[in-house]
Amino acid sequence: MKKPVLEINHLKTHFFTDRGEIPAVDDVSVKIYEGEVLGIVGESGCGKSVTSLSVMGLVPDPPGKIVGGEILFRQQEGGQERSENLVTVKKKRLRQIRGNQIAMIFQEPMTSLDPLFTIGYQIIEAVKKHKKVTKKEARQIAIDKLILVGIPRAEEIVDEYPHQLSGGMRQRVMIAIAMSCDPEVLIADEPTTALDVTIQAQILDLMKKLNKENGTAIMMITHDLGVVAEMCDRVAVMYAGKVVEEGDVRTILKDPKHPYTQGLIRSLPKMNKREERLYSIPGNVPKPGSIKIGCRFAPRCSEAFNRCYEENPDLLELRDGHTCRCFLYEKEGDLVNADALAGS
Amino acid sequence: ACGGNNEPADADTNNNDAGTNNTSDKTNNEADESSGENSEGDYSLAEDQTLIFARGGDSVSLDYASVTDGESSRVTEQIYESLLKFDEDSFEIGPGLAEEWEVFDDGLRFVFQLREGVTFHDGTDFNAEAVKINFERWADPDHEYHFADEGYTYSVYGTQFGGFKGDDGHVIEEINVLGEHEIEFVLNESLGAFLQNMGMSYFSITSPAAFEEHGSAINENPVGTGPFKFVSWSKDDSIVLEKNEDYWQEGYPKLDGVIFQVIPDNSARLTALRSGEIDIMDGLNPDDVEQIESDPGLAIFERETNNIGYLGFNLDKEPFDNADLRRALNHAIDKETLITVLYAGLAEPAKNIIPPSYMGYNDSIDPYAYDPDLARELLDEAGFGDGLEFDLWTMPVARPYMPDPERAAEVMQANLADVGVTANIVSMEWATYLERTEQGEHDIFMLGWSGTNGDPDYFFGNLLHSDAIPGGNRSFYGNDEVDSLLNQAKNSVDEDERAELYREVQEIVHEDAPMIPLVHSIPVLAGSERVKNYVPHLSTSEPLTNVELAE
Amino acid sequence: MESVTPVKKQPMPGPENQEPHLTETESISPWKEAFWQLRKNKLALVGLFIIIFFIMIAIFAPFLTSYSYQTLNAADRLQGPSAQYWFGTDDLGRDIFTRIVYGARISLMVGFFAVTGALIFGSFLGILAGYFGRWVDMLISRIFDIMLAFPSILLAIAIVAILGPSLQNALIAIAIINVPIFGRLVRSKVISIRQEEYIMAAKAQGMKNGRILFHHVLPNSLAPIIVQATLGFGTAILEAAALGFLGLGAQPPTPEWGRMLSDSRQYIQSAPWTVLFPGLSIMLVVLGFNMIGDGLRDALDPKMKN
Amino acid sequence: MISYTIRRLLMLIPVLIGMSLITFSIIHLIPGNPAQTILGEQATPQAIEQLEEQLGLNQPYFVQYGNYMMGLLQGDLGTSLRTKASISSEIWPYLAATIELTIFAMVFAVIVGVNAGIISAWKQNSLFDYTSMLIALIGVSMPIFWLGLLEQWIFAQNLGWLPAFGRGNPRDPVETVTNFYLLDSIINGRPDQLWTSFKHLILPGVALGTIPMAIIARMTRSSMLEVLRSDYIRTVEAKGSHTLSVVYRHGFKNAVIPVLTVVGLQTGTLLGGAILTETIFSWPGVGRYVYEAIGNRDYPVIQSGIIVIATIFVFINLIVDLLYTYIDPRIKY
Amino acid sequence: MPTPLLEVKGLKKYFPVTGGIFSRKVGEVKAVNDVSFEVYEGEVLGIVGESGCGKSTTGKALLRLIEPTEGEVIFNGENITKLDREAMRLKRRDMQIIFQDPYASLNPRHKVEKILSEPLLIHGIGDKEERKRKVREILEIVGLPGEHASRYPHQFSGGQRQRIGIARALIVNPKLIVCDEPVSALDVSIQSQILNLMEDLQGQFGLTYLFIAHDLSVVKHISHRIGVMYLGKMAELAPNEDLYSNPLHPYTKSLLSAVPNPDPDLKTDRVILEGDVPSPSNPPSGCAFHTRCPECMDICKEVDPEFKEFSDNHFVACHLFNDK
Ligand SMILES: Nc1ncnc2c1ncn2[C@@H]1O[C@H](COP(=O)(O)OP(=O)(O)OP(=O)(O)O)[C@@H](O)[C@H]1O
Ligand SMILES: Nc1ncnc2c1ncn2[C@@H]1O[C@H](COP(=O)(O)OP(=O)(O)OP(=O)(O)O)[C@@H](O)[C@H]1O
Ligand SMILES: [Mg+2]
Ligand SMILES: [Mg+2]
Ligand code: NI
Repeated sequence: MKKPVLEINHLKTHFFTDRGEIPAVDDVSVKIYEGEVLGIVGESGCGKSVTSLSVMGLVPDPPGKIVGGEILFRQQEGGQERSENLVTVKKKRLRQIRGNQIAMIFQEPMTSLDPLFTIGYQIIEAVKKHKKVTKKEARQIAIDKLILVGIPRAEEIVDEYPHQLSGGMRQRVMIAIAMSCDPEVLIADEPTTALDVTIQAQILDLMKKLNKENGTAIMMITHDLGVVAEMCDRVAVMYAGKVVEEGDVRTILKDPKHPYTQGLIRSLPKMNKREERLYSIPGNVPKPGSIKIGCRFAPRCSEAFNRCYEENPDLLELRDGHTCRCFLYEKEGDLVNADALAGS
Repeated sequence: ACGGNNEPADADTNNNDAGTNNTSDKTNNEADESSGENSEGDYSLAEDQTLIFARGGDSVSLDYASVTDGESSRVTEQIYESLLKFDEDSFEIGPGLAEEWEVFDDGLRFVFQLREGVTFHDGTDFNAEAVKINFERWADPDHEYHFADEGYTYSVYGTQFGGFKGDDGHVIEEINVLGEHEIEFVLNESLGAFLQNMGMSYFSITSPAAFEEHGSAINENPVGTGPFKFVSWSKDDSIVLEKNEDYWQEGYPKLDGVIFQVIPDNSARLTALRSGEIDIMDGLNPDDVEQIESDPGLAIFERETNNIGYLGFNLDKEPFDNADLRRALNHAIDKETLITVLYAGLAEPAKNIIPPSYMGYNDSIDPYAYDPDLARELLDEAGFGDGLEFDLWTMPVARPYMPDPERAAEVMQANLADVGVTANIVSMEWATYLERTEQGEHDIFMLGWSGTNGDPDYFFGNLLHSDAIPGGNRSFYGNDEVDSLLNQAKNSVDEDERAELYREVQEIVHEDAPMIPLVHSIPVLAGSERVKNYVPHLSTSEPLTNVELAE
Repeated sequence: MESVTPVKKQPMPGPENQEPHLTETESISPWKEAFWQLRKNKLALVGLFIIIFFIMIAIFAPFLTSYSYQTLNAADRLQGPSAQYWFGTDDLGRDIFTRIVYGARISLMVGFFAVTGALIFGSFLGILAGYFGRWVDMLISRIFDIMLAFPSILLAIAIVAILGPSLQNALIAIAIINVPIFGRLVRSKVISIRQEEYIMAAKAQGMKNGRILFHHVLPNSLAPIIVQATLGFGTAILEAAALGFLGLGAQPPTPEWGRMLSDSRQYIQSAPWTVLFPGLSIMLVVLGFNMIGDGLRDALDPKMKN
Repeated sequence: MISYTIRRLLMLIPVLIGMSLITFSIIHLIPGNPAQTILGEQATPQAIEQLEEQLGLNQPYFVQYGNYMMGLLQGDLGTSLRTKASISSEIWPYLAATIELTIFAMVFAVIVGVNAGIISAWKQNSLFDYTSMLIALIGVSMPIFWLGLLEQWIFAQNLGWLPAFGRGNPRDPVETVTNFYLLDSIINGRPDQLWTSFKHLILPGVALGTIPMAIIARMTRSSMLEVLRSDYIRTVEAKGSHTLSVVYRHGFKNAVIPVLTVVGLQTGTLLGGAILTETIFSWPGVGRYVYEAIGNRDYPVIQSGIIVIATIFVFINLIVDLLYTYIDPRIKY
Repeated sequence: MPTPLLEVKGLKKYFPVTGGIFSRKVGEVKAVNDVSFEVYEGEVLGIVGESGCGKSTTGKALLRLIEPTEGEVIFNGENITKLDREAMRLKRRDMQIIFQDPYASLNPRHKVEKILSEPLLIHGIGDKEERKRKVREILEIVGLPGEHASRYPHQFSGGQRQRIGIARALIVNPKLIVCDEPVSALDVSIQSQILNLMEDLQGQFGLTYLFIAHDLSVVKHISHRIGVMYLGKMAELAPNEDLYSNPLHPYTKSLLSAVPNPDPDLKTDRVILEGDVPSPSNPPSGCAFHTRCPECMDICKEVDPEFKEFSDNHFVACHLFNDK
């Protein structure tokens, strides 16, 4: 069995704003195994980005702060397995890991590149930070990476500025930057959301290729279930700062257990069949922190009962690797408390 | 004229010796005890004999005759000399570039014997031809050195000599060169003040060669015969002069150079003096006098008063045509307070419009005393018992006779309020002020007058003669009797007669009260104790020929 | 399946995008919202306090002091601060505290009228330029350019020279030099708000241009204008003080602070309090307005800079 | 870009014409008469009249304006009515004095302001942030003439550390070549004079630079805050780059444009607006030159002074605009 | 077939590109370049295409919110491009629009009450009381409590705001509503609510929609016919089922295949296009798509294909189908 490279246990990241404390990420636990693609889906504001930023140590502080949990990064070092908690590790060490072993790409290709520096400079900056190379070598690496992500005329593009490229090209450049040090984990925060479908297809294709060929583990954040189906091996579904369901991609998409996941999948318009009326989940997406007790989904849940409003359900393991946070499944006999397992 | 009294021959040497002595005495007497111990020669000279004279504003032009500001003549006095020269501490005239002079035909013809062996700074000789060229250039707008096209005018010439070539009142008929060093002026009408005028710094002599060379840029390239030579001028900053080694007065000047430094801010100037960055400063804030006197390193130099500051009524306007009212208001102004508050005591209360040292000053006049009760009573009698409101026009700039006019206005406003009169202070820009007061738009205005050649006519003729409307007579005072007395005095060459006439005028004017004479201010300068033999002249500027710097 | 193009969606929703935190029926206008925001800003509160303090002082001046601001007292010239004269006396023996208290009236009035004047004319021209565009815009914008290329203090001096020095004319001059500042702001706001989608929505409903301008464009440009006006108060007071310092503002014996400074600057050595207190007062009032202005900007218009 | 520059320069013409027209109208609206001021209160009406005629002041306005503009086209700024000096040659020392002072003030303002702003933004809500922003707030609220007076009082008069007036030691005047004293001292090989000139710059420079400093600090901070929140800064951080590189190299470079704009505008403002500082510190600068000319109704000086200042102002803005293209590759003209 | 409610003929919108300080025109963005289609009463016509292809511009130009450069828009038999301002203003009662961004399209300083009653006021519908009543009514219809009329837009969530936007379009009883990506800014679970609402309203009020979106599944769900746009031109226009089962244009094909499908069992072969969408300010010669077309022929580089009816009601602009 594959080993997890990144293990997030009971992560809590809160924002301390003048309107009170917002638990944007509230007790999230997920693992990413070597070479796999983990999808994290959820609607706007449910804490996907904050989770990924927590891993990178980039939560804007103030107002954000990791208030609990751990993020274990495991790597083989001379045959020895070494595990570091990124929450507590020194800033300097974090900077060594960041961009080198864990890299990240962001949602907005248009604004995520510094407009005042050439493409080449921005790749070389990452390379030189982590590798002892000469200027010329670094430049060569930059060109190689641009070729790797499928940019034509790479030799010329290195000296061009971001504004001279289209959105899709920029996202490729972002990936090139992320891949410049051959990281073990790549976190992609909605990398295609801002792109057109035809371009999205190109980028997804590229990422799959990188995953297959380089064995880079990818944490793929998205709210598009289609993308999940295309890309991911396993999926975690988030709702209002919590993971509500996790499992391998087929199980989640084909046989979701949590009422939210079910509703989400049912409410998508389908390409292959035309239904008269879409299913819809009533109500609005709550902001983290607005529901303090009980299941966060209870007010919108068609199957909610009293207990849902009073107690917080635990994450339960239903089957091998399939966990779900819902009281409906508590009665089933062979449940394991996944929360108890995680981090042990 | 008074020039005839002088014995030119021995005045030459006398002038220097006596002058030097007088100077040190005077300085010592007037400064406080700390310097009183010094007597002549009691000090050793400093190595650096460059004097820095700090002042509030820059010179306008170094072509002395074309400008009237004191800051210009302060500098040109060092570079240029005129035919005659005022005494160090009075308007008595003595020999200058002219060694001797004679008056003929009842004051219609003057012959000057010029000093020989004098050279201009450019090396050319000073001679009668040069004098002629200078006078003709001022008189004749078409003269090639008049530079009329460049905007030059010589207004003081026009004022002092009754106009320009071709004008009716122009008194200089012709100028004849009688020899290399002998020149004759022929007048068509006698002029009481002719010789006095010859001592004015406005009528100094410039090198004709310099006109040739610099043309209208003569204002920035002065070439004269004076004790100092021009070196450089950086505008609004400093003018640098150096010693004229070939000066005709042997052994003079004492200084190696003079720098006139502009420091507009009063307190900065004082700071600079304290720190020794400068040697003499002009425009001292009267309130600082006390401080300076108590500072052993510093000294105060008083300039004898030569001016009048007054509050004028507009006699053309109701209700100021009422002499009772004017007299009443005369009693309302507290000159003593004014002098303490604004002049720190360095002024004399005025009762006449000419300074007390002037010929013809009428000391027997009984001044309108400060008496608010009386003033109120008189106002009541004049029909203004219920109050009176008017605009009190105030000039916006400090003048020698009025260091802080707006403050003065505030004081007088308060005085007037005491007697139930409301005065609203109105201020406007200087240029506007002059223009509008000349046109008579004001109710009551504040202004003053400074003497230039020590002649009383310069005050009376300009301030009170009806011919000076519009012009200097901004009170619009017109009294036929006064007019005729003034005319008589102007043309007379008999000093006693003139004095008597002027005394009479003052009596009438006192009674008519067209203005409230306020003060004769005593301008003060501060300087370092090191400055020796510096005697400020009444006319606001003086050559620094005798000055030296002690260790 | 779907993919979203979040045109304006921020990756990190800030507090302004937060779910309403209020009871169901309450209605909160953006102004109220801004007011709450302002209340949390300590600096702004301090500023508000300062200004209210000075306003009170100005209103109740006669009750705060038993002296007159213009009566001379030659006997008590240049007295230092004491129980009798809190801030000392000036060279004419007048109580400086009294003069400062009365001077607050002048400064606040200057700020108020100058800003109002500049606001009215600037807004008018700015709206003309922004709304009509084309040559109107071209013409007005060029005039603004020219006025802004003038050194403003020289322009003010020249204007006062034309009109004659007085408080009223200084006020007019300050208003004039501030016209292009407001004008440009209004113009750019009108132009940018005209491009907002809700303006197009209003047009789509068949709204007339006039109504769009007055009901939609202007109310939405108000926030930055209010901010600028508040900051403009401070600037105007400073400019008035500068003119006063040059003797081009209020005429004596009006206790205008700038004028008090210039009148007493020569006593800075012997009587520093004569210079200290008027300057401090100017600084405090201006500081107050700037603090409020900053707070208002944060509350009303977080995107507006400087 | 060259064509842009040329077009910008061409644009200058209508602005300058507009400006000269406005100036011309304003100064002729000012009551009072140059002849009167030149001759003073003791002048006779005849003399004034005569002088007016000589100065051409009785010609119709448009003739006067036309004459002036004709001269201007030939590069002649006219002659001062008062001093009779050619303005073209007279104005340079004043201008140089002001430019030297302005540059000094701006260098001070930029160095202090920019760094204070950057650090404040970087350490947002820290003690440093609070204090420096409070100081900046006070800085923009301070009447600079008052600050100048206090400086002079404390540092020149009481402590005696720095000179209170002027540009140099009057006993040892700098031999002028360029009229920039710092530069001239170097050219003349006089380190002592360099030091003196520098000392003379400090007080007026600080007084003059305080407001721009405060504005720049505030601007830099707000601009930096925005930039530091941006996506690309997050990208740089995600690379593991060092904080200094993030803040200064990427952060400040991106934040610099609004700061540069402010620097340009402030430089322009200082050039013509330094009257009060120049007066307090006896600095023979162009602001005072024009101010006094207004008082004296020296029309050609006012006119030319304002046109020269405004031209420089416009040029500075042009330079700033051109600098943008150097900093930001997206900006193309 | 009934007569079309809306007929768009040769619609063009070129935006001038200005440059330099004299704001001279230095070029044009051909945002909409000769587009023609018809919308029938009670129909939903979907328009899809990638970002920047001119969908919104088409929608706004046909309402004359942006003045079209060229072309005719015939609404209800009347050529509205010829109407004067006032007449057009009154016409707007019948033609409304819903915007994409629910945050930007509501005036933040107005209460919902005012936002909704303003259209009534403008068109002189009802008195004050009646307008108030109508506002409550419409709020209930779009699924918001009537009391919310006294709130401000920022007090609502995105989905709720979009409901307000819909209510605003609906309140004057229009015949045609242009829906410019009304759901693309919304979360999935909210998106389905709004789509359902829009469908319900269409039935209830007999509305006609021009439904713009770039999400093919959404368009497919709601539309009767669908037009595919590429770079300012209509590439293909066909009835819903027809388009999805039998796409003709190579662009449509690749577009359909590029959409990731949430059903993991339905993995299809992708046609992944090369390159990016060219800029509309400098469109390629000939067929605009030829730079990326997998089936590009020589003629495509030179001749712009005509937009022609290929089979019954199925229009396409492609040389592959031109010979027929
Ligand atoms: N800088 C911040 N200040 C305050 N709250 C924040 C901040 N950033 C995020 N949050 C809070 O954290 C919650 C989660 O935000 P996050 O960005 O992780 O959502 P997301 O799932 O990535 O949404 P999206 O799909 O819109 O990107 C938000 O609802 C917001 O309330
Ligand atoms: N006001 C305008 N001025 C200049 N160009 C414009 C303007 N509005 C739109 N464009 C350009 O016209 C083209 C089409 O824009 P449009 O908004 O219609 O695209 P769209 O298909 O709606 O895209 P999206 O899916 O992003 O909304 C774009 O290239 C855009 O840059
Ligand atoms: Mg996110
Ligand atoms: Mg669009
Ligand atoms: Ni709220």
